[in-house]
Order: sequence, then C-alpha cells, then structure tokens
Amino acid sequence: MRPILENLWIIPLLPLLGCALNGLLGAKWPKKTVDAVALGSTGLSFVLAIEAVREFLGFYDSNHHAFVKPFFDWIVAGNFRAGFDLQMDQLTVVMVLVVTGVGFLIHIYSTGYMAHEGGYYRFFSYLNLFMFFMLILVLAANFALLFVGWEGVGLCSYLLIGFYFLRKTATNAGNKAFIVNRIGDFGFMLGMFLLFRTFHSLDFAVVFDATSKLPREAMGQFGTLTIASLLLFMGATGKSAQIPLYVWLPDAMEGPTPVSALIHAATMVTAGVYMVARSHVLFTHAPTAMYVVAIVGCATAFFAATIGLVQSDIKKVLAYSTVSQLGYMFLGCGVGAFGAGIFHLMTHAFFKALLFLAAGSVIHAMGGEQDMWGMGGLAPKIKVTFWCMLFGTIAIAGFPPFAAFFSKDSILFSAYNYEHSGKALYTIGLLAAVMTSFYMFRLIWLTFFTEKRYDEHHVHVHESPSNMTVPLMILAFLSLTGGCFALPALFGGKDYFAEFLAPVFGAAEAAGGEAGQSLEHTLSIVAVVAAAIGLLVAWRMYAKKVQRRPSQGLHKVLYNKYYVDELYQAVFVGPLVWLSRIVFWKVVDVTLIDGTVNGIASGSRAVGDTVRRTQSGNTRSYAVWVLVGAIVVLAIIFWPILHPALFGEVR
Amino acid sequence: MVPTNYYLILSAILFGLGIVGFVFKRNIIAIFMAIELMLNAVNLAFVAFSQSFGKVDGEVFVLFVIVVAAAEATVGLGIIILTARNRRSLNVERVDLLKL
Amino acid sequence: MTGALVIFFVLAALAVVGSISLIVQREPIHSALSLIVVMVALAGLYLLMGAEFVAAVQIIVYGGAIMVLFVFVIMLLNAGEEERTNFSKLATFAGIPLALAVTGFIAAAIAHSSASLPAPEPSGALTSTKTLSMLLFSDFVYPFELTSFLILVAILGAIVLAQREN
Amino acid sequence: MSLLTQYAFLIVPIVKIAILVFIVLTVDAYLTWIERKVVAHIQSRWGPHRVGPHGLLQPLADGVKFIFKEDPLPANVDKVAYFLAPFLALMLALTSLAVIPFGPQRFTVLGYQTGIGIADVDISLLVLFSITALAVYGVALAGWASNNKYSLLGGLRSSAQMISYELALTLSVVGVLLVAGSFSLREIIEHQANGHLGLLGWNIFGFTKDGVGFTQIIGFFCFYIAAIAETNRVPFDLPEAESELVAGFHTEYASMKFAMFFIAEYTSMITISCLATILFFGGWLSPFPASWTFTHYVPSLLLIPLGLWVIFDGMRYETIFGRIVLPGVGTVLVAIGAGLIVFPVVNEAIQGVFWFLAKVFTFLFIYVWMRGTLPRFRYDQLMSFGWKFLLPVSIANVVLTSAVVLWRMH
Repeated sequence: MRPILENLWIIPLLPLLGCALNGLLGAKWPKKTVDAVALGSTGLSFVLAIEAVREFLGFYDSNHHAFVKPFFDWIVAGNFRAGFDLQMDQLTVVMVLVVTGVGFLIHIYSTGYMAHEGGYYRFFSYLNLFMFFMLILVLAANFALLFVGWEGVGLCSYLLIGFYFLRKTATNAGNKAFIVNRIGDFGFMLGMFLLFRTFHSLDFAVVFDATSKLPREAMGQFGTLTIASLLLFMGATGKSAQIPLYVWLPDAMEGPTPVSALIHAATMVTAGVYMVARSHVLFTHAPTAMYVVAIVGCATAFFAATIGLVQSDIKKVLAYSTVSQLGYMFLGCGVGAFGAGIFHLMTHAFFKALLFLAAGSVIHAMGGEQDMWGMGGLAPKIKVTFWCMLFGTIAIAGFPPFAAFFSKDSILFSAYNYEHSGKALYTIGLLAAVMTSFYMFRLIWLTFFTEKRYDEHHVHVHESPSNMTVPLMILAFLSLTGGCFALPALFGGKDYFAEFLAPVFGAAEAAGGEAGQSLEHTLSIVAVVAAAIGLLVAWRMYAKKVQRRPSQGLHKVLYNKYYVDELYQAVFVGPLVWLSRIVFWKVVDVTLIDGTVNGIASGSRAVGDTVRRTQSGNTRSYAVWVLVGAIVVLAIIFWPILHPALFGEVR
Repeated sequence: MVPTNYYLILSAILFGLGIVGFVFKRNIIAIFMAIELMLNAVNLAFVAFSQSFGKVDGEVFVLFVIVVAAAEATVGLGIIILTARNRRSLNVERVDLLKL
Repeated sequence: MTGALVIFFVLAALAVVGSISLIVQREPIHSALSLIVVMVALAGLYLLMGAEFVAAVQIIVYGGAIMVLFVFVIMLLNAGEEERTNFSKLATFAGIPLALAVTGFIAAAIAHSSASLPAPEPSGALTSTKTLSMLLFSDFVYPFELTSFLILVAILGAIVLAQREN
Repeated sequence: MSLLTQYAFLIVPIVKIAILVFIVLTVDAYLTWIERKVVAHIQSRWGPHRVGPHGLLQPLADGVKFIFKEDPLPANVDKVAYFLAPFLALMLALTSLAVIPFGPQRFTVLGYQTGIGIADVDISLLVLFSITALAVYGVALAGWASNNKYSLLGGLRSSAQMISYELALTLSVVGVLLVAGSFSLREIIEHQANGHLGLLGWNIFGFTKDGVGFTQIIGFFCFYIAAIAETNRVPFDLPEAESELVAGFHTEYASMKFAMFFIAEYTSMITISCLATILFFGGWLSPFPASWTFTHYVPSLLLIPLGLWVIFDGMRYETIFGRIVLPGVGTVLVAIGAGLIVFPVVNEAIQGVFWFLAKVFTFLFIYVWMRGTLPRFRYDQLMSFGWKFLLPVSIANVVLTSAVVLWRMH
C-alpha cells in the first residue's frame, strides 16, 4: 500500500497548481496569500516526496528494482511511444529530496528577500513552475519526458533571469542563457534521435538494458554509443555551463539572488550532471565519451576557478565557483565515479545555495551593492549571515569535516585512479581546489573584514529578517553534516552514500584494497593542505589593508574572463548577426519573401487592370461570356465523344 | 412513328435560337423569354428521351423544370419591374451601373 | 405512320418559326405571343409523344401562368418597341458564331449518340398520369418537397420585391 | 363509301363540331335574350318585347346589327394583337366545349366509335383547364392592343384577376379529382352514379354506395365563385366595369369583333355551367334513384304543360304575328312531350341529355340571377378575397378531402 508512490504525479503537480493559482489570480492577492500558496504547494510536495521516498525504500526492499509507473500516453506515433511515465530509484530519491528540500528553503528565503520587489506573485509563480519542471526532469522515466522538464527549467530560468525585464542587461542575459542552451539542447535532441533510431525507444529501462547487452566500445572508437553519449553530453554542457557553453551562467546572475541560488547553483545547472549520471550505462559503454567528459569537466573546473580569482562582483565569484564545481562533478562522472559526482552535486547544492543566499543577505544588507570593493567590515553588523557564509566557505574549500571535503575528495581520488592520464586530471583538479579556497576566502575577507569601503550615511547595514536567516542556518547545518554519509569511508568503513547509490551505478567505484585505503588518506591530506594554501595566500593578500589596484597583465586577462565573450561575439555572434542582417533579412526576407508577396499583389492588380475591361457592365457582353464558358464546358464534356480515336470508343 | 432524333435535333435548334435571343435581344423581358425558350428546348429533349427509353423519369424532370421556371419567373419579373421603375428603361445596355 | 410525322413537322415548323419570330420581333408583346405559340406547339409535340400530362401542365403553367405573368408585366411597364442599341461590340461580333458553336456541339453530340438510342415506344403507349404521379411521390418525393419549398421562397421573394419601402 | 369510313376519324368530328357550334351559338343568342328578360323583370321592367313576340327575335336583330355595323380601326393600335384578341377569345371559348360529354351514350358512326360530345380524352379536365388558362390572353391582348387607357386597365385587371382566381378554380376541383381518381369527365360522372341514392351520390353530397360520404360543397362554392370570376361576370366583372372603364377591354371594339367577345363570354358561361354540372352535380345522372323508372316521364311532364301555357299565352298576344307563332311553338313543345311518351326508346335516349341540359340551364339562370342581384366588387376587395379567402379555403378543402380519402383507403 503505497498511496503516494502509486500517484507519483502528485508531487510535481502541486507546484504546478501553485504556479497556476499565483499566476492567474495572484495579481489581486495580498502577499500573505501568495506566500501561503507558493510555500504550501512546495512544502507539501516536499513532505510528500519524503513519504514517497519512504514508500520507495520499502518497495525496493521487497523487489529489487526501480519503481516505474506509466500514468498516461503522451505521444504515440507508429511504434514510438513517449508516455508520461514517472520512475523512482535511489538517484531520483537524492535529486527529489534535494530539489524539493532546497527549493522549499529558498522559497521561504524568497518571501523575505523579494518582499519589497514588484511582481511578487509573478516571481513565485515562476519559481513554482520551475519546481514543477525540475521534478518532471528528475522523475521522468524516459528521455522525452526528461527533455520536457529539461526545456521547462530552461524556460523558467529564462523567465527568472529576465525577471527585472525593465533592465536591458537582464533581458539580454535571459536571451543569452536561452540561446546558448538551445545549442546544447540541439545536441541533446540529436542524441535522443540517435538513441531512438538505435533502440526504437526512449524509455530508460529499454535503452539501458539494450545498451548493457552491447559490447563496450574501445577507447578512441567512435561508435553509435559514443556519438550518442557525446551528443547527450553536449546538452549537458549547455545546461550545466561547461566549456564551451558556460558563458551564460555568470550573466545569469542578473536574476534575483534566490533564483541564482535555486536554479543557477543548486538544481537546474546540475541537471546535466544528473542526466549524465542517469545515462551512466551509455557512458560506461563509451569510454571515449567518458574521457571527453572528464577532460571537459576538469578543464572547466580549473578555468572557471582562474576567472573566479579576480572577480569583484560577489555573485560573479560565486557563479564562477559554481561553474568550477560543476566541472568537478563532471570530472567525477567522467572518471566513472558517478556516485561521487552525485554526492558532490548534493553537497554542492547545500553549500552553494547557502553561499548564494548568504550573498543575497549581504546584498540585502548593503541595499543592493554587489561589488566587494564597495563592502568590507560587515562581520560585526550581520553576524548570522557572516557565520553562515563562513560555514559555506569552509565547506566549499574542502576542510574536514565539512561536506565538500568528502565529495571533492572522493572525486579527486577517483580521478587519481583513472586509467587514462588520471594523474594529470588529479593535478589540475587539485590546483582548482587551491584556487577555490583562495577566491572564497578572498571573498570572506573583502566582504566581512578589512575597513569599510562604503558610505555609512547612505547605506544602513542591517541583519536580514528571520525568514531569510533561518534557511541560512538550516543550510549551514546541512553543509556541515552533508558529507557525513561518507565519513566512515575515511576510516576503512564503508561509504553509505555510495552504498545507497550502488543499486543504480553498481559497485563500480570504491577502488578498495588496503593500498587504496592508504592512498585515500594521503590524497585527502594533500587536499586539506591545498585548501590551507589557498586560505593562507588569501590571508596574506587581503587580511591587511587593501586597495583596488588597476588591473593589468594576466590579472586583466582573467578579470575579462579571457575575453571569451568577446571571442564568441567576434567568431559566432558577429558573423551570425551579419549573416542574418545581410542575407536573411535583406536578401531572403526583403527581396525574396516580400518580393514574392508584393509581386503577387502587383501581379494580380495588373491582371485585374487588364481583365476588368470585361466588366463592361453590359449584360449582353456578359451573356457572351456565359456562352464562352458554356462552350468550354461542352468541349470538356464532349471531347471524348467527338474524338473517340483519342479516348477509345465511349459506350 | 417519329424517331427520337428528330425531337432532339428540334430541341437543339430551339436551344440555339434561345441562345441567339439571349445574346441579341436588348429588352430584358425578351431576354428572359429567350431563357424560357431554352428551358423549353431542354424539356423537349427530356420528354423525347423519356419516351425513347420508355421511362417516366424524364417527364418528372420536366415537371421540376417547369416548377423552377415558374419560381424563376416570379422573382425575375419582380426584379425586372423594380429595375424598370428605377432605371426608366428596359434596355439592358442602358442598365450598366455594374461597370468598373 | 406518316400521320404522326406530318403532325410532328407541322408542330416543329410552328415552334421554330415561333422562336425565330420571338427573336426578330421588336415589340415585347409580339415576342411573348410567339413564345406562347412555341409553347403550345411543344405541348402538341408532348401529346404526340404520349406525354399528355406534361403537355397539359406545359400549357396550364407555362402558357396559362408564366406567360400571362410576362404579358402582364409587359402591359404594366408599358414596354414599347425595343431600341436596337449596339453598345456591346462583343455581342455584335462574337454572338452569332458562339451560338452556332454551342448548337453545333449539341447537334454533334446528338448525331453521335443517336445510334445508341433505343427505338421509341410505339405510339399509343401513353405514359399514364398514374405512373407519373407514382414515381413523383415515391422516388422523387424529396425533390418534390424541395420544389414546394422553392416556390414558397419565390413567393416570399416576390412579395419582398413588390412592397414599396416605407 | 369506303372513303367515308376510311376518313371517318376526320369527318365525324367535323360534323359534330359543326352541329355543336350551331347549337352553342343559338343558345348564346337566346341566352342574351333570357338575360335581358330576367334582369328586366328583376328590375320590374319589360325588357325586349318589340322584335317578335316577347322580343323572341331580338337576338337575330342583334346579330344582324353586329354584322352590318361599321368596324372602325382606332389610331395606331397594335394591329396583330388587335385582330388576334377576339379570335383568340372566341376560339378558346368554343374549343373548351369540345371535351365536354353531354350524354352517356356511345355509338358508332361509319365504324367510328364516338359519343355525345366531340372528343372523349381521358384527361379531358386537364385539357379544359389548359384551354381556360389560355382564355386570359384574349382579354389581356385586347386591352393592350387597343391603345386606350381604359382598355389597358381592363386588360390588366382581367389578367390579374384570372391569374388569381385560376388557382382557386383548379384547387377547388382537386377534391373531386381525389374522390373520383380520374381526369376524365366521363369517369368522374360515372363515379357519381349511385343507383339507390340518386342525387345523394353527386359530389355535392358525396355519398358513396355504402352510404358514408364526404361532401364537396366547400369545393363547389370555391369552384363556382372562382368560375364566375374567370368568366368576368358580375359581381367580378371589373374588366368591363361600365361605370369605371367605359366598357373595359373591349371599349375599342365594334361590330363583329365585339360580338366575338360577347359570344366568347356567354360560351364560357356555358362551359363553366357544364363543368359545375359534371363535377359536382352528377352530369347527366338523374337526381332520382334508378329504381324509380316513372321519373323518366319528367321531361314530358315539363314540356307538355310548358307547351300548353305557351299556346294559351299566344292566344291572347296583341300582335298577329305572335298569335300565329307562339301557339305553333307551344304545339311543337307539346308534340315533343307527347312523342317522348309514345316512343319510350327515344325517351330513354334523351334522359341523360335532358338532365344535363336542365342542370346547365339552372346554372346559367343563376348567373343571370346574380347579375341582377349583386353589386360589383372593388378591385382590392376582389384581390384580397381571391388570395386571402378563396385560395386558403380551397387548399383546406384539398387537405380535408385527401385526409378522408386516405381514411377510406384504410
């Protein structure tokens, strides 16, 4: 008897309901009602999710496989069927809990943060819609439905980035996010087509069973599976902001901070990771793709970290750190440690959400100021925020016993053991870790210590209301404890999280053995040392009095993000715009299409000018025309009769 | 016994004459009458066929044609009366407001 | 059976002459009279073919009602001699050949299909009015009802046309 | 002889036509006399009494007058129509009589099967209607042709009136047709033949052999009123309303042409009376049950007293001529009556014709009577009466009758 599990659709439906209510009626409602609807729907779906998980665990114990239930047919064409099928397995459990839980917390936070913003109901309507699509994404049992959620969250991200649609930059950022994602989705769709062409189905079960029966493709071989996996990964790069499609995420910070926390840190951007992990069977059978994933992930982690070093906008820093952390996740997946990747995904969801919300709280306190050079010495004024931020920073920096220590550690460990140039990957990852702890502590010092760099008379720094701080504390607690599932692994015990996910990913990782045990200890010590180095460098540079130096040289390059945007502008956007303006607009649209239309118009007018002479208004002439018509008809009728030779003898 | 062809040819001739009248009469009433003439020619053909095939259907059709002609005459003449009242002329060539 | 042929040719000649005079007459009333002649002649032909009911209806409805309407309208509008204007060059030049063409077409079709026509029923085998009515009210009952509706509509139309605006 | 028999199908009808036309013309002539006399007496005048005893020769005098009168041709009339109109009128009026059977007998002349009455078509009623339908042209054309506003108005009126009332006329007969199930006048009459019931079998009462019946009285009234309108008689004589239109459509006609219209009118009166007789009053059927053979002496019993009265009246007539002629006529009548009694064969033979003529003359008398009694309708009254009363009623009659007929079938 599993009431919720059997009606899994109810979990995503609740946020949709909230979205509809707020979106259609919320305009007239007071804030309280809007809050009630939004929080109620998300909170309830969180509770139900927990219940569903409980029921699922019971279900799993009795019969050892994922729970899949088709609810109704969505598309049925020929032998193609895409049903509204929802599934629940350990991976889903993690995602659902993260999404609903973190989502719920961020909703609470938003009620405080957005209190003084216009379009209050609109914001929550969008947020609920996002929840709906995200849940669809994680609950989907086939690629088609997953793609629905995929595109849906993309839409919501677009809507929320452009929430302040009166700001040009915001709308541009929204467009950028949307368009860049299109590129990735293009690859994703191609991947789906290929999969369907190969397996004649998009259901996870079917596809993965078929795949697992196929032989594992050799390294460097580009077989169907490899190509499919790469195409899917292309989608992932788009959604999860990996090289080369990461450019949209930093701009996405134009959106309200809770949005950055929920969508662009905790949940949506991890969808790519989830998707890759979900289709791990494909990837494990395509080592080439795995390698690519690992390299891209690793590169992104390092690359984004370097940019993060010098950013001055507090949210930009966090954005690049997000990109870099996502890189870690992909690195984990790439080297086959899907469990580690998902583990990092979860912990990252906690501490990055925490960091963003804390940053939001800071911005709130500063009355909208985002530039760290305009802050400083805030620690005594906003203690709660400070402590939470500090927790998050320590967590991301990877000091034990905080969450990221375990997750990042296990990723690096797996990378180290990866057969293809694992050491290189490990090294780069380690450097990224150093830089991570550096730029995070840089952020801490610039924001909370050192002397004030703002005008007291204009900015009245104040602690945020409780409905913002409480979620902060909860998240801080989570980022502290989130990693404890893996705690025993350190002392030869077993990794509960990996254990939990084992049914999904199989006991692939855990390159155990006594040697592995000792190696793991050394590596984790190395990691801690790396974090400590970052901390010390940051302290050395920013603990004393600081002033903004004019940036030049490498600093300048980093500050301008390697001019990647400019590069894209020059290489892709510029030519495309030129092509559109000159060819598609001037030539195709104006000349061809408009030409055709006008040509038709003027042509018909010309015809009319000539033909209207027949409209003499003289009935007798009309009579003659009738005659002509009659003759034509008669000719058509009698032709066969009059020329039997042509048509054979009639009758 | 008269061959059916004779009737058919006669009806063809009448029809042709009807057309000629239809084109060459200027008086709208006369044109109308030419149309009636054509209808009659067709009726003749109908009856001839029905006789030659020994079936009554043709005659039924003639009845229908006559009914239609009656209705047509009613409305048509009404229109003609109005036209004549407004245009003060029955010459179709003078009723030419419908030109470009 | 030359008698029938004689009658046929007399009536046919009457019809043709009548329709020619319908065209050449300038007075509408004379045209109407010619048309009546044609119709009576046709009625005669119908009788000759044994379609007596149709003949009667032809005279009663066509001769007795429709043409009376025509005459009535002619008298009402006091339609005088028609003026032979020639504004329509088209009709003047293209009319005759086109009319000939149509007639030719029909004649050709008749000439072609004449062979296939079955021999006519021997005279005297009158299609009795009974069979006609049977057919009319069994197979053709819906068209029949439709015609009645048509007539109703025509009546309404005539009334609407006739009443003056006020 | 053989030639005669060979062309009997031409000769016999021609002869019959000649006889019929002669009789009809005479009857027309004396109908005028009767009319004038009756109307005069209704208006308490003497009527014609100069020419011949009781003005009996007046019709002859009129005829002579018509023939010798000058025939002026009005200025710029439409000649064709002007000349055509009276001929048309008279021709159609006379033709319509052709299909009327005056008696039950059928006999063979020169091996040619025929009966009393010229043609015996089995759609005679339809033929009759088609001819009467054409009758309107005479009047209309006359009105149009004579280039005279009164005539035109008369023509217009008559054509409008005839169209309007023709509907009612035709529809009112449909009832009878439904009952009889035939277009043939002869069959219609024979259908009314009803041995033991006599006149109750006529359509006017409509009893069938089994005693149940549906009366056509509504149909009859519609028919008779419409018929009067068709013949342009009082009270529907608007086309020739003297007080408004001088003489209506025949204002411009004189002498023989006028006479033609005149004759045509009276002939159509006769036709209509015959029709009424046939359709509703059993045609040549005797009003008495067939079993009463003694009623065969009714003709004699009418003729002999009439003859005796004529003789007695002639005895004391003022003019010598009258004293000579009238008794002569009287004796002839008496002789005929007696002869009928003496020769039963002849008596039997004339029974049908007698009753037929008797009924027809009754209707003719009613015509005259009405003229003497009723005022003329106003035009709008005429129209609204025709369209709004007569037509619906006759339609209702049709519906009713058909319902009854159906009910009888099942």
